[in-house]
Amino acid sequence: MKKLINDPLKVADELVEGLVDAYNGECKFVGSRSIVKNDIPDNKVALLVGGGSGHEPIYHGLVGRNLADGAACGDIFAAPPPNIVFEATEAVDKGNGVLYLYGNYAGDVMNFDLGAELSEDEDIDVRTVLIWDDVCSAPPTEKDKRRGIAGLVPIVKLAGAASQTASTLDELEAAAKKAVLCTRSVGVSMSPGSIPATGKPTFDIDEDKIGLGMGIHGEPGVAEIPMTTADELTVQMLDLIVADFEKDEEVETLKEGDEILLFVNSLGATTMMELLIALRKAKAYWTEKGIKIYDVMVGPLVTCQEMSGISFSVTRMDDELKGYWEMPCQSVCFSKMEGRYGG
Amino acid sequence: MKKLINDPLKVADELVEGLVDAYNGECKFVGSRSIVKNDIPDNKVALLVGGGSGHEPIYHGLVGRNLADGAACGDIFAAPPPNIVFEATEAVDKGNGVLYLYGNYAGDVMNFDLGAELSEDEDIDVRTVLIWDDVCSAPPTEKDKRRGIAGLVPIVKLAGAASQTASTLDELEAAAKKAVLCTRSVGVSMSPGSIPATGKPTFDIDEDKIGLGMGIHGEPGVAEIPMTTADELTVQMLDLIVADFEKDEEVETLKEGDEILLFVNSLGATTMMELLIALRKAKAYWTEKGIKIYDVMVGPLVTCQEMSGISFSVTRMDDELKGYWEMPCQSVCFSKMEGRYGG
Amino acid sequence: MGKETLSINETRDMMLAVADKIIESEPILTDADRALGDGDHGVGMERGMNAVKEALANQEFPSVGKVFMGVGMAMMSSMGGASGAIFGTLFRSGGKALGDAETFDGAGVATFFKEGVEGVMKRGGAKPGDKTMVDALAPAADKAGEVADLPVCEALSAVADAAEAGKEASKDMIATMGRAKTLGENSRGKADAGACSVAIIVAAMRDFAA
Amino acid sequence: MGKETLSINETRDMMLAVADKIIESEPILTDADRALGDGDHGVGMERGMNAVKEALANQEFPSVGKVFMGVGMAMMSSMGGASGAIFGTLFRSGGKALGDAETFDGAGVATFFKEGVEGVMKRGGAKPGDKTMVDALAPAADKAGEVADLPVCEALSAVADAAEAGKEASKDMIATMGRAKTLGENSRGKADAGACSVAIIVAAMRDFAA
Ligand SMILES: Nc1ncnc2c1ncn2[C@@H]1O[C@H](COP(=O)(O)OP(=O)(O)O)[C@@H](O)[C@H]1O
Ligand SMILES: Nc1ncnc2c1ncn2[C@@H]1O[C@H](COP(=O)(O)OP(=O)(O)O)[C@@H](O)[C@H]1O
Ligand SMILES: [Mg+2]
Ligand SMILES: [Mg+2]
Ligand SMILES: [Mg+2]
Ligand SMILES: [Mg+2]
Repeated sequence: MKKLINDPLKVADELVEGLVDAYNGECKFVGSRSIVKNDIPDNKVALLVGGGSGHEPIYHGLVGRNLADGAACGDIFAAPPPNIVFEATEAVDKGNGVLYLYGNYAGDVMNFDLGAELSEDEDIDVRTVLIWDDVCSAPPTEKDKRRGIAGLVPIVKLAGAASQTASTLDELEAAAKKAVLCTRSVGVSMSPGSIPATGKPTFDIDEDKIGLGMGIHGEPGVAEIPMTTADELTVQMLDLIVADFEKDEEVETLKEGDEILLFVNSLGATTMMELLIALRKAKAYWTEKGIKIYDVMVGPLVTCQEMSGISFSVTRMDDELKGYWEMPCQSVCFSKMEGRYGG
Repeated sequence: MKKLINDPLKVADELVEGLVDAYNGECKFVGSRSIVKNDIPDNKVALLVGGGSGHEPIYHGLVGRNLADGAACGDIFAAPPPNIVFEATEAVDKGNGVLYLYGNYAGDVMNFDLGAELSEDEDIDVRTVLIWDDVCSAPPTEKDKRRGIAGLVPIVKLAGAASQTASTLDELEAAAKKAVLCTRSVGVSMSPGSIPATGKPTFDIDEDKIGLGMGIHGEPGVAEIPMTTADELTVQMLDLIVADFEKDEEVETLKEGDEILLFVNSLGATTMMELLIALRKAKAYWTEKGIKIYDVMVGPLVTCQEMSGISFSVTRMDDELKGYWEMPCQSVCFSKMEGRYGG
Repeated sequence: MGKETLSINETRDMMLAVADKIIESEPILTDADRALGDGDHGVGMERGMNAVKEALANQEFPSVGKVFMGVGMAMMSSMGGASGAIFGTLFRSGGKALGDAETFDGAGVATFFKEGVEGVMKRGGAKPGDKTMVDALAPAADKAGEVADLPVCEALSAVADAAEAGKEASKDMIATMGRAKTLGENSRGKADAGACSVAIIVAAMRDFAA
Repeated sequence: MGKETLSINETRDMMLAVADKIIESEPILTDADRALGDGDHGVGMERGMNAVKEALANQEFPSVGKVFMGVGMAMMSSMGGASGAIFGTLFRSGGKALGDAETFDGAGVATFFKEGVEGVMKRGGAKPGDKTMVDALAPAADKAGEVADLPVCEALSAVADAAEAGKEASKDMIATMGRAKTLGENSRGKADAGACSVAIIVAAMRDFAA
């Protein structure tokens, strides 16, 4: 693996510096390794995201207009330490509290919780909503064991919009929880990414196998299946999402007439060509079920270096979420004009 | 290489179908393999892009709001045949002519020229502006031999905005020519992509070498250099851009106080992490020269399957181009809100 | 005994035989392009010739020229890329020059190749010596001019020899156009893929008329 | 003759010795985590302990507890990830429980490990048997409770043996937490990386006090 880097031990610091440069004055570097918007209005209920680096453009690429106010950035594939969470919290807080919205990984939960304790010591009101969209990581009765994967992009987009109008932390928390509850993802992986510091692959998988339901670092899913066609795999993956809405007693089954936001993500090496071919099948799949695609996102937004793999995320939309969606937004991760495609 | 596809000989058709699905009603599939917007206003001066498939999200991902009106899509890495160019031309023409804006490759020029002949036979007014931003493919005195690489994204963005207000084909042609003249790129590659139909790599390069100035399919550049750091490589690449502005008698030398649009592109496998690290150095480079970064684009927009490599594109901005830039736009390739970062 | 002239339908059947021959030769063309180019010339020509078969089979044409123009159109629109334009132009330009002739004779062979190579050079800008299909096509056209008075079978036989010789001569050239120019001096020693196609096409025409 | 109690500065120097020992053991920890995890535990602990050295060297502390809390804070903020939080919590919780004591004795050892392991289990949710560092830490804490009346040198010696035995026992366990749970039955046979760290830390404490 030829990587264009300088010092393998400094990649996380340097990439966050570069990210701040990409924002060209709209964001600043804060504390040890956080990125925070410059123009957060007084009294805004703040939205903070974060997690390990190396998955660019997430998580820190989700800071932006009508998106997150800041991000606490960890080292490669490692949760940000509590002081970084605290420094980011202090910087985004405008007196009306801070919502932490991040993927459910043990390391992240421990460090964000510690960061929350430090922040509360400074009288900052902090609330946490965990993202656990990966339906293959635990059954619907054990959602607290589920991982956060690509669904965090639409969820943060929706919460970012909600944070523009929310007048209390309670309100923003409720909106974010709704976005989480309505979003489900399934991912697969076909080959590993590598850790810049060691150059070593993050996991092993046979040349002719696909890890169905595998997480974004190679965590196990529901099965290892033989390499197959884009169309067959798409159906298998979407069936798992449909089944989860069915089995989960907290949400209604997906049914004819429902509207969904569809996100097709690449884990890195899987090309846009492949995403679009899979998207084509997904469109046919939902159309056949009478489920309407409200809007579409596609691209390599949640990655793990040069890992190959794809995920589908589905968010069931209602009027509240549609309102959040239609707001324009702008970031290195995801930008859009007002409205939606075909709308 | 595990690729998520169905039939290797149908990837181009299927991916354009998927692209149309991604636009969710905003665009339609036209003729043999074109994508065209549904709502092109009567009398709009139309903008048509196109080229070989396999470089997703370009070229066809540049169709969208305030961007191109349509794209003629070739097979993988092959120019679209004349009938596809003609079908796209007929579909985007609203009675006020069509500007062809595409990368300067022999196959594309031949086929678009043939398509133009077919279109003119049907009394459609067609004009062509070639994109030749790759400064490493020929000296400034032989620009007609230069290739089009990643610079085509900002160029099409600017021309797409210009096409919203242009009242004649002449006007749009002039704006596009200006965008081309102001845009220069340098790319490198470190490892090849593969052709889906054969699974074969598109070129060979030593494990410890970088192809400096290499084109997006592996066409030769100015030198093969040893693998180096992101910072050193960034300086070498930007020096080539600066030198080109200097040597080219058609444009002024880049000087203190100038404002540039900076685009850092990945050819596919090179990660956002690496792009951001290089961007960090690029920002320092331009700042030291007193050249102001007007706005920034970063991401894998001009790719060649899982090829690894990076390119920098620089567009010198003036008031006219700034006006075009600040317009919002929306497509699978590149979206933005009104304005600019830090603006 | 070879044919004096070809009728419209015979011309069509000749091109169907050419198509089969090219399809059969796909591995040869693939290997040639893999050595010097990107390896897709074989599948490209195969796709083009399958389209030719679809466009020609059981079709009636008003003139010999229209048969060739149909071949050109089918190749151009199914192949795409540089070679679709180049080979499409060869057959379209050559066919167009034949006007509404209802037979294909030695003079027709001369006209077809002369206008064909001119169209190709105008379209693609390649000159003889650039190591492209022009290096098989140009000598073929020159020879066709010399043998315009012969029966079509004899004319095509002479032209096929010239194309074959041109293809062989391309081995010694250094590529200056297209992908192979990457290789510079290393492109020497192997024949150009498009020149191989031209030699195979003309040989199949000769075999049909013989 | 081993030490009866440790002063604040001796406690600080003991932790500097621990830091050196962990840095020296980086390859062992890397190998352990490579076998069962993602291979970064060695460099993570090394980074943490370098931060500890920076935080402690030539510093004066008002209490023994503050020394340990400084260690915890340095690890927590430099390491990140699960293990930064876990090891940081061990030293912060253990140190906090020592109040403003100015010497570290057998009772202090007992308090430190008891509160330390409780903090870790509360923070990370791991129980003994999950094949984590808790499997070295919990037996260490139990033993520390039993030997609270002994001089610090003897107490730490007994606790180090217990940590070592706990680490060894972790070899037979199946991972249920963290990355290694991927391996299921295959995680048997190797010791947990974090448990190795605990054993090394306590052994270095013993060696200093001896
Ligand atoms: N400008 C040109 N003029 C004449 N022939 C050309 C030209 N460019 C390419 N060719 C021919 O096309 C052949 C390559 O065809 P093919 O492999 O199908 O297309 P590509 O080069 O796009 O992969 C070359 O071997 C050469 O004979
Ligand atoms: N929830 C937890 N409770 C206790 N110890 C844990 C927990 N999670 C991880 N560990 C410990 O951390 C060690 C791994 O540390 P390290 O490799 O540095 O972190 P990571 O697992 O994030 O790569 C494991 O060997 C285990 O002992
Ligand atoms: Mg070729
Ligand atoms: Mg080709
Ligand atoms: Mg580890
Ligand atoms: Mg780790």
